[in-house]
Amino acid sequence: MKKQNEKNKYSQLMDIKNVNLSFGGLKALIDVDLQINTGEILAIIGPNGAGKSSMLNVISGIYIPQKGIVKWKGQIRKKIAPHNIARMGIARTFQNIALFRGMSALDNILTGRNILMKRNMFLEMLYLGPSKNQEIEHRKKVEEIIDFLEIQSIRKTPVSRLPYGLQKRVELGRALALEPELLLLDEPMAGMNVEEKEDMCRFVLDVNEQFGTTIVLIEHDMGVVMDISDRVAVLDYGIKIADGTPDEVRSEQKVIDAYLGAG
Amino acid sequence: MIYREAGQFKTTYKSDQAILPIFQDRIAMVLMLLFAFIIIPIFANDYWLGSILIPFLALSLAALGLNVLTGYAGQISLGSAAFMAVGAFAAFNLQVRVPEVPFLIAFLWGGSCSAAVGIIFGLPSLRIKGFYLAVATLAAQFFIEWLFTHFDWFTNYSTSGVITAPPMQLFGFAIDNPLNKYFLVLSIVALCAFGVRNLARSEIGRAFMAVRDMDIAAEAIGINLMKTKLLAFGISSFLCGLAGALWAYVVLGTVEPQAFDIARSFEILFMIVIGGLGSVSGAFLGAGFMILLPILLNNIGSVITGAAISTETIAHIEYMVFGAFIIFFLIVEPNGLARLWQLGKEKLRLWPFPY
Amino acid sequence: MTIFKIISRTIPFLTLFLMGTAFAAEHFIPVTSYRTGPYGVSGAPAANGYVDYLKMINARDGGVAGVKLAWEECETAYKPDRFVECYERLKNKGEAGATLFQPLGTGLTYSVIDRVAKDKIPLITMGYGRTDASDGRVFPWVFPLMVNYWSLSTAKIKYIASLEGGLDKLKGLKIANVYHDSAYGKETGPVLKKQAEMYGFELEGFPVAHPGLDQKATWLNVRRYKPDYVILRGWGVMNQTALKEAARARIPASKIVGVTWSCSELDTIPAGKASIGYTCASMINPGTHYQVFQDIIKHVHDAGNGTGPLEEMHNQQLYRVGVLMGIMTVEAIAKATEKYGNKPMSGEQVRWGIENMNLDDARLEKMGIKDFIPNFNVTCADHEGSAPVKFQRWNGKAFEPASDWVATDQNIVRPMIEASAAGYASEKSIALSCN
Amino acid sequence: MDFWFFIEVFVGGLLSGVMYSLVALGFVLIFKASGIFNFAQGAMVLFAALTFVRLLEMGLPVLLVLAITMGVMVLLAIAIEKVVLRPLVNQDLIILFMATIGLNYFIEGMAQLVWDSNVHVLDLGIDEYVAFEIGDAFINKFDVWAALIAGGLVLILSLFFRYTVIGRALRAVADDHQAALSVGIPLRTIWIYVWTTAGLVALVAGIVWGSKLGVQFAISAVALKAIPVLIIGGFTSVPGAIIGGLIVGCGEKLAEVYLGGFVGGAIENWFPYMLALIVLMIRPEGLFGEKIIERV
Repeated sequence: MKKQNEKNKYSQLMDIKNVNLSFGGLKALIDVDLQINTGEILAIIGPNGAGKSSMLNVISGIYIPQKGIVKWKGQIRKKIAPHNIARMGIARTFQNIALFRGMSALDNILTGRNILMKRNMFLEMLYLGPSKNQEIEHRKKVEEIIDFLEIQSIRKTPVSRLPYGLQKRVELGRALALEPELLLLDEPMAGMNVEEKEDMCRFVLDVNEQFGTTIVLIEHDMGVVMDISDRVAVLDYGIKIADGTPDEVRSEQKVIDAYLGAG
Repeated sequence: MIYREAGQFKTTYKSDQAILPIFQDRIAMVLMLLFAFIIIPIFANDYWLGSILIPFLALSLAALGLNVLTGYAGQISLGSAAFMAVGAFAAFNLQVRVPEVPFLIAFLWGGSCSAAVGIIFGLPSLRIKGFYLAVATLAAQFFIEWLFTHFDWFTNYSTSGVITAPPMQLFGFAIDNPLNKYFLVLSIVALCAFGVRNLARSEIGRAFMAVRDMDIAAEAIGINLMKTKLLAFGISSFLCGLAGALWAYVVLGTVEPQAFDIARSFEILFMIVIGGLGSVSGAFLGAGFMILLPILLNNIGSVITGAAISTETIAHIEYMVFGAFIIFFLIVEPNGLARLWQLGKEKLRLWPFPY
Repeated sequence: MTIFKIISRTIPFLTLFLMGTAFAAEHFIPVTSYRTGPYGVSGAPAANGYVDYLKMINARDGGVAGVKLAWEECETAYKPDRFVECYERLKNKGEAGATLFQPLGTGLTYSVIDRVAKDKIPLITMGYGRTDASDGRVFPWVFPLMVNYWSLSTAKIKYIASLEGGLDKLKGLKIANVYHDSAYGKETGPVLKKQAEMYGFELEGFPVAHPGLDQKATWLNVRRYKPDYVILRGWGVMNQTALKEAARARIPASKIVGVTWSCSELDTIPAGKASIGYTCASMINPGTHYQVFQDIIKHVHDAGNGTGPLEEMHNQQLYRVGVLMGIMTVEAIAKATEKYGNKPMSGEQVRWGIENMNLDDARLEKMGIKDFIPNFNVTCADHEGSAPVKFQRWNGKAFEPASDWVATDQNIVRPMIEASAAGYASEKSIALSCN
Repeated sequence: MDFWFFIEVFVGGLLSGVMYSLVALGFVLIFKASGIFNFAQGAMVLFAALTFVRLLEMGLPVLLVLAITMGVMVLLAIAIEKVVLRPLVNQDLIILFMATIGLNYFIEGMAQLVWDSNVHVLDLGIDEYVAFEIGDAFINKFDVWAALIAGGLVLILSLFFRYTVIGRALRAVADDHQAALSVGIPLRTIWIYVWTTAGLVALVAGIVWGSKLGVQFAISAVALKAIPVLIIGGFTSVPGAIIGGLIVGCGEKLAEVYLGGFVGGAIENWFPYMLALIVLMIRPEGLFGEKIIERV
């Protein structure tokens, strides 16, 4: 998993040029430019309805902008089927937890490995040879993630029984299982108490360091954002009003207005 | 004390990934198989084998099939009986047209045809969800029933539209009495159950459950919804088709399209829900419930008919009791008998020191 | 929880049933019926008639030849699998095993044809069942007594001819065959076609989708066809709906001829005045003025242990058909005892009884059913006996005879049966034989 | 002739379509308010009709009978809420659906146990065999009556939903359970109301179908005719049930008469479902159903 740093030979993982996105009449994004540099932690902030989630969906490729281009590793990205996004190396977590409620924490994370597995129906039915081996070998990988996220104790518990914070952690684990180059976190700390947030921050930073994963996150908690992110982009009513290091952004007048305006 | 995993440390992931990680469960399974394969054949009479156990197993297989689709992959189907019909008639026709074909091949052929049909009628599932999807399968149900009643070719032009299964030969060994019929069905069903169980705990199974639980997230981690759903339809219909072939060949020996009517489809759906969605044992428990209870009630009925109560009254009371039982079980344990069994085990695990 | 009370009360019986009971010296008669489900309406009166007759025989004659009749009822819900279960459960009961089965359903019959041959238990299927089983050389254990589907069909055409004034008058007639779209409904197709060719009338089939709750489309089609006569081959709720829709399509009921299973008050009464003048074929003569019914009233209902309400006897054709079933069962046993002595009869012995039944007028007189059914007799080769058919007309209150006993046309039917049976024989490699 | 014949088929289709709508309405009510697909609706139709006709046979005046039967249906609704729904409150919908299956068996058994399983004639005093003649087409009077009844029922229901407190409450629940609760509408009473309404609709359907087929077990099968109607109309729309019914009725009759011949007829059982399927492929939530929105 460490090897990833070498894989990322592009300084810019993603380059988004004056993207426009609108639903019917409603303009969600207006002429937004955004670069995602390899290995950084980029936070996208902004008041409610600023178009943060839309931006995330543009990045992940679920939404195709009406105007503008999205470059992934230097090439212009065409329309892709949702299930191929992950194969491109982009993983994500969801704002309101989207775990597989019927399964244990372990299985949730294992499912994340599915795209890395070979499908052979008959061998799987007999649980033989390659199929069996791949199960075991991927289980090893998953255990690494479990150790990394410190959730050994809840391996076998059905996720629906887990507390909120842990569910978020499992979901992160599932995303990590994909070994992504780009990890999108949609409000990873929403509704967490202080120490849960601290844990989560730690994990985000560790992921970034240990696996060299590039991370884009949406977050409301300014404190968190300013602490962990290398770069912050601020959206307001679909327009990018600021982009820079936390300190630069903090001092940006537009940003202050936007936030004061918002509440 | 008897049922404890304490002290059984899994030293390898291999052992932890085993089909039955807990020692006692393995023992129980072995005992159950022994019971099914040895004890029952020794003690059960032809009545029990022929008219209770064999139908029970055949329908369990159908329920297992539906459970793959509905329980694991979360796609509701009301066409299981139709897929059974396809299996039965396909197997029959193959043997009629090409008599040399051994019946096991015919069974597989039946299953495969059923799988193909299932995939076709599964296509709408890519766009339609939930109860709305049930309609697609209902369409299959009525259309296929109509097809087989209506076009004599399928019944090989038998005047009455009833097909009679040709005798079964396995390596020149005739399968004609309840006992070896029982062995045949039991082996097939056990094999399928084993296959489904493995499938459920490996990559495909997880893909199914992911689609069932949260299809958006499943897509986000790279699971192809279309392929997965269609695969589920295929496997499920295959098992249903196989069950249909068994029903025609082994259970009744003769079958008419009406034997696979909408009522049967519902019956199978009820089995898995009462037994437990998304569990192999659930299919068996549910089938047991749906098949044995009415017969049991009828036996009880026929015994107390002698008393003042009229046969007709009894017949209606049977209906009511049956319905009441379903509701009762749902209230006691909404997740089905299988879950009830699990809870029992958890209790047992703590026993005798619950705290 | 009364349910549990019932259960607990019956556990001992149940264990008995599982262990297998000790039997008294009785003729054991399994009564398989369907009282629930969409067809329960028809199943219940038939079963009641059957059981009432058996009760009457026990009460009046103390059983057959001094040996009491014992029976057990089993609910089939008109489903083959349930019937097979009943069959397997009951076939070995009684000191000598089951005497004979009457499945009361065609699909049900098929599901046990191989089994009865193995278990040596005769199967009586009156007015339904497997048609080509009339060939006793191939189906020694199956008895489609009196009339099978095909024979009945020939009688129907004869009846229509008689209305028109002779078989030659059939030429150029248009006959619509409105049938239940199922195995049962389609069965008379071939024989009707053959007759159409023979007599030169025009024939058109109109299937009705099961269960036939709404048949507007079908009858509009029939109306467009402008038939001179309509053959109604329905079952269950389809019949009365058909009669109503026919009336709406301005097709007079007098032009509609039904089959045995479209020939009950259940079909005519709900259709109200739409069914007045409707005629249908039946194995029996209408009315309850025959001795046998008086006896049932006297010995069963007056004694207060009638199975169903007494009115059924008068306003349920199917009750009377049920009595007919009882009559055949008992007569078969009686005949068998003549040969094998006064002890519980086994299936094998009863089979001989059926094959040697000789229902001549004297015998019918003695049984108190003179003219209730025609006289006919079965032979080893002919398991049907091809009894003539009575056509009944619904006058708005009751069925009344619409014809004399109309003979069936075996010249048409018999060859078809033998051909079909021969096919089965070769398929199952059965040697034709008459022991 | 053939033009008029077409008219007759067409109108006949519309009219029998309305008959299906009558049954479909019962499903819609319950699904709209609680998201439950009530499998027992057919049984409820049977039970209501049997109760009605048997009381009538006892020689009671019609209105009294009607009142009593309504009362019975209310009691049934209350019983169902107490015994079945309450213990299963906030379970998955699939579980509640299953409960209604159990309910179905129970009611079917009960209906025939309390009353009986014979066929009962139910005469509404409408002569079934009088028809208005338009050109060469017969439009049956009875069917027109049935249509009028159904139409009236829909009108009443929509008014009920729009203008009465209970009606608004039901709508509120339909839109959002939490919201409904927060404005102080107890879910339980709501359920009782819903099931009562469904019960009364079942009664009307039972009376109309009963007088058409005679009251007997088989009328519980009309439920199957209602399902494609629901699909096309959408599970949650009262007018949808009617439109759906018309489409299904028309479609199947025209198909049977004009296409049936080519494939050997009796296609009425599956054709509506194929029709529904086509509709679904175009609009997965049915013509009038609420759009299924999925947020990422």
